[in-house]
Amino acid sequence: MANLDDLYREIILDHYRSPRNRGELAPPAHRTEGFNPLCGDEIVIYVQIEDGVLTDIKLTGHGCSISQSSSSLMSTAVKGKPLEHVRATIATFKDLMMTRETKLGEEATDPSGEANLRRLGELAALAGVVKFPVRIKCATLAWNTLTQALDEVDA
Amino acid sequence: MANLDDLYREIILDHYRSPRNRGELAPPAHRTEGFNPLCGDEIVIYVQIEDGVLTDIKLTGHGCSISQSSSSLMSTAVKGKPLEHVRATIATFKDLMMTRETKLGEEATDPSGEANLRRLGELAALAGVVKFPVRIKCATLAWNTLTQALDEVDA
Amino acid sequence: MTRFDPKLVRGDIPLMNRVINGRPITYLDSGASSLTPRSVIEAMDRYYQFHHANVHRGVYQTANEATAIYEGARESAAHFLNAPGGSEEIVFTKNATESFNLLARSWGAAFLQPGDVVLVSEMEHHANIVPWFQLRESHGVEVRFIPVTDDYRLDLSNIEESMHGVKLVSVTAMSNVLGTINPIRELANLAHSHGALLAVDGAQSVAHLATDLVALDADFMIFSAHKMLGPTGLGVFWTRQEIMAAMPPFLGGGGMIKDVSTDGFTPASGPSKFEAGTPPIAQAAGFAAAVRYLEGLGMENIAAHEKDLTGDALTRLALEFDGRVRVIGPPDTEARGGVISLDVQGVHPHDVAQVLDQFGVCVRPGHHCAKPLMKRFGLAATARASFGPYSLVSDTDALLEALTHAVEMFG
Amino acid sequence: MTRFDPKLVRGDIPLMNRVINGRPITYLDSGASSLTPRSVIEAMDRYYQFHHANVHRGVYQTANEATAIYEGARESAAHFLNAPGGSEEIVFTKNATESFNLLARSWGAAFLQPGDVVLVSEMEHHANIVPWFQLRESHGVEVRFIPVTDDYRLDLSNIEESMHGVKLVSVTAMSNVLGTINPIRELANLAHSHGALLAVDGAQSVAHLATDLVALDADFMIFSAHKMLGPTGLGVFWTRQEIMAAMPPFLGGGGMIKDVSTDGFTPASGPSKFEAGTPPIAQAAGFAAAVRYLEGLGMENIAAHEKDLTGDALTRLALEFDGRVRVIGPPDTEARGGVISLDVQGVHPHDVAQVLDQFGVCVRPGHHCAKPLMKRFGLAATARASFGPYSLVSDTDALLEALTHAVEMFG
Ligand SMILES: Cc1ncc(COP(=O)(O)O)c(C=O)c1O
Ligand SMILES: Cc1ncc(COP(=O)(O)O)c(C=O)c1O
Repeated sequence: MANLDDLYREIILDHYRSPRNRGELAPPAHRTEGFNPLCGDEIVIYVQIEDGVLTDIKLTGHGCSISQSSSSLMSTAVKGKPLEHVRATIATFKDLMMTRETKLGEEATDPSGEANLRRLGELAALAGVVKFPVRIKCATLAWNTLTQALDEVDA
Repeated sequence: MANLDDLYREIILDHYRSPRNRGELAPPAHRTEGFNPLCGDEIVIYVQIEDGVLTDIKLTGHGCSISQSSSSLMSTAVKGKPLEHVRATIATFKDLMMTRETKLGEEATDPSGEANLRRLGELAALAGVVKFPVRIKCATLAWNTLTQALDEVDA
Repeated sequence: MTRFDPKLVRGDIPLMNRVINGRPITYLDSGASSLTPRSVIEAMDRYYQFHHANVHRGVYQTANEATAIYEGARESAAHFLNAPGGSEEIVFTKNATESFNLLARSWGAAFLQPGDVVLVSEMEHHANIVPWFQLRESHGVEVRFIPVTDDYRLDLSNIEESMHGVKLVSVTAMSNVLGTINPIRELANLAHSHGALLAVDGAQSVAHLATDLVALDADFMIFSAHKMLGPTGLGVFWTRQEIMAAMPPFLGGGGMIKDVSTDGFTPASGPSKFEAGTPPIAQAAGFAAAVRYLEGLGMENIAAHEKDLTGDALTRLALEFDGRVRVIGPPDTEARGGVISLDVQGVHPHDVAQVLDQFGVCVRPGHHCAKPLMKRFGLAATARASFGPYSLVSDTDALLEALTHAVEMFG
Repeated sequence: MTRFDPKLVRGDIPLMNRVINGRPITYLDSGASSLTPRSVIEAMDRYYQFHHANVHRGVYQTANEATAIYEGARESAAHFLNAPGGSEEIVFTKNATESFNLLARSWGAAFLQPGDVVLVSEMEHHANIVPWFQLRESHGVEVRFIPVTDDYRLDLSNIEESMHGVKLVSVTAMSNVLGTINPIRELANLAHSHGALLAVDGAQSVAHLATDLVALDADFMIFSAHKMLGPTGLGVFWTRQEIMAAMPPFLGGGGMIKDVSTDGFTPASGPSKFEAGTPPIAQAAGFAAAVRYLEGLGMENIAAHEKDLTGDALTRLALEFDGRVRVIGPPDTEARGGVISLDVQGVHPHDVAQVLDQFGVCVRPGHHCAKPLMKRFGLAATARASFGPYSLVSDTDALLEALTHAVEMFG
């Protein structure tokens, strides 16, 4: 059975209580909004990209502990990183969430998942979310919005 | 339990096979259409009214044995009669049908029903219809259409 | 009528035997959908096992039985609501939402002119907002909102001025977020004195308060079976016979026609006009059983029972959390029902609900399809607990215990 | 796959135990509504007993279970139809009729211009006619009819000329009156070669023939659960993801929005956009069980079984009544299903059905919501017998015996 402690790891509560990289960036930083229509979570991401590097990122919005901590953890993971690296992190994280998004309720046992966990470092704290399928959308909101931001900057 | 013989009395089958007063009347006879949307029964009634008397009536249309025999029986019952008498017959007949239209499936036992039956003569053959609630609409189609015709002429 | 024993009611609800995370379920989400008594389930089973057939056009026995069941449900509805014109005023739809769309697209599209105003309130469910926005787009009507006061009531202070151009007032009898009970009779008088009609969203009220359409003097009443101990898949639309007769058809298809040729069609009359296609027959059987069940308990008794529960819960919520748990809605039982929206300081409603789930406590987090109201109070969501006739004080105990954990966890 | 034993199927259907007028029921009205296997009834009971909750916005366990059941039914539908884009292409409505209205009022109203032609056929059910007449009224489209030949087939001899201006071809896969099976793939090619789309009314086909949307190359597919061993109150609307994405919303309310304010709303994406209000959750559970049941028997097996029954019945009807019983539909099993409409000389269909009822034989008299077809053949009604997977040759025996009585009675 899924346990609350799997979901609300200490690091998640920490990022929820003290979110990192909170705030706005002035233009020419790019601004993108994300939205979870089911629960009303909202996020606004500001990204500053220079020479293929995500030099700065700020976030505002509101949502549950999972969406807030996920966005905070994300910001620390991608800030200052080359865009390829950012995209790779996004892919790895979404992979982690997706693995079981399709198999509601099953336990996480696949080996690629284990490898992903190691690659994700602190972000791995969010792995427990997959045991709570309805909360996956909370965890991925920031990441989908970041993908959209990168795509918009690219376009 | 309702029995088929209650419904298909010999006199009903006779009027179905050899409908009386079949045909049309030329103007100034009044023409009225009736319609049962559920089963597709259709009837056209032509009435000739002179000095408060229904001097002639003709019918066309198509429908099941109940609607056809009911209209044929009706035509013989009202032809040549003063309008009050016609209206009274309509009322008595509809009363017979209505008594149990509201109490689906119950047996006919009320005393006013018995009196009605006597008043109706040959028409009483249709009394068995009330044991087959869905067929009541078939039996009353002609009568409702005649009421409408009289109202139209009146208006 | 003597009060019923809610423990016996609970015994009639199979789902109450569920054990969630090692604890008996504490179901506090009747505002979203009520639990289903055995007799309602059995009524539907009986239909499928003995009487299943399509309705209206059959001659054989089971088809007649199915028709009698379906039309009988219409009579149950009319009786339950004290509909002035009887069962011919009852239309069955798929849910309250379809009923509102029927109201907007049939009556609204036919009788409202560009510039005419539909007056709703800020505390409406989206079902009573979006169809009017759609009608605004297609027909140019204006949608105006009655504001909500800081103490969670309709703000009727300037209502006379707001009535300019209003042809329909459409308001919920009980808010699905605040629990507020609105003064329907007063609104009917107001609407009628301005030549407007009154539509009532009864989705949250019909299972919790007695409904008397004659006394309320409303013109339209809308609700769903699944919030009144009935099945999913059935909604009710009521209006007066003379209004119904004037309304053009909505959905087209079989059953709603008088005639069809390759040239065109003529619609049927009565409720059939609005019931295109095979209707929710089994659901009507279940709905009628739900009505019987509610009438057996007595709506006054249910209201009194839930009022007691609500009063107790409101008092204890106010006492036990040092202000960290705020009730978004009237603080006492004066004109309010058993829908209690909570805002827990520092804990997002999603997290509240998640922690509560761990204790088997079922509450609903979210905007409750009332985003304008959420925006009015600067909230994204609340965690909502709501009672039914099967609720007990022990449910409130479980709620408070679990809430304590939630508050501590995010402390 | 080996053929199933229809006697075992019959054993799964509780209603088959009914005794009507002293005889076991002979149910020959599956074309109107099919009988319900125990497993379908139980799936719905289980939902009400263990998993009942509203879907989509819950966090607690039973709400998640309800959501999984509801979304799982979408997957069942996608699998059953071999939908190219999976479950995201499945919209649940209340019945096939609502699905046609969705097609006409969302896709039709958005993408058809005045003068554009919707090509239906003379053998359509009113559900696939009236919504187009309504769209003609509101949007000025033209409704054109493919004629039906004297031998009960679509008359495609002049079809190329009829395609002028056509933007949508909307045709039934199997006639609910004639039993005729139409060449859907051919019609898809025809439509596509003229830049038009193809909508298929699968109401009569999905429970009797295998459906493969990839092979059929259709663009819309519509049907009802209650004609495929499922419950009343659920319809299916399928279209390709890219078409669905472009369609504007239809009914407005909760669940179909992305955002709502007092100023306006933005719609959700995916099937939710068309599922306003609480959906038919229990019915989805029953529908999924019905799909499982049909897939367990194997659609090819069902088709073969019913073909045998139909061939036998057609032969015996031709032999035993000296021409007094005429079949309104193809006389052999070539491209036709188990829907057999009868015209009994000198006996009105209502009377036929009434006499048959006395023998426990359930057939449907009437126009079967296909009045244009009735008019085409100069009939007011037929008496229709139709088979399901639980039908046996003994049902045909009972039909013929009762028919003999009807013929004699009115002799
Ligand atoms: C061919 C056909 N299309 C559409 C329908 C309409 O189905 P429903 O009444 O379930 O909406 C039916 C059933 O009556 C049918 O036979
Ligand atoms: C006040 C109110 N109105 C309308 C509705 C819509 O009901 P349904 O979803 O059954 O259409 C609801 C339920 O969500 C409600 O609470």
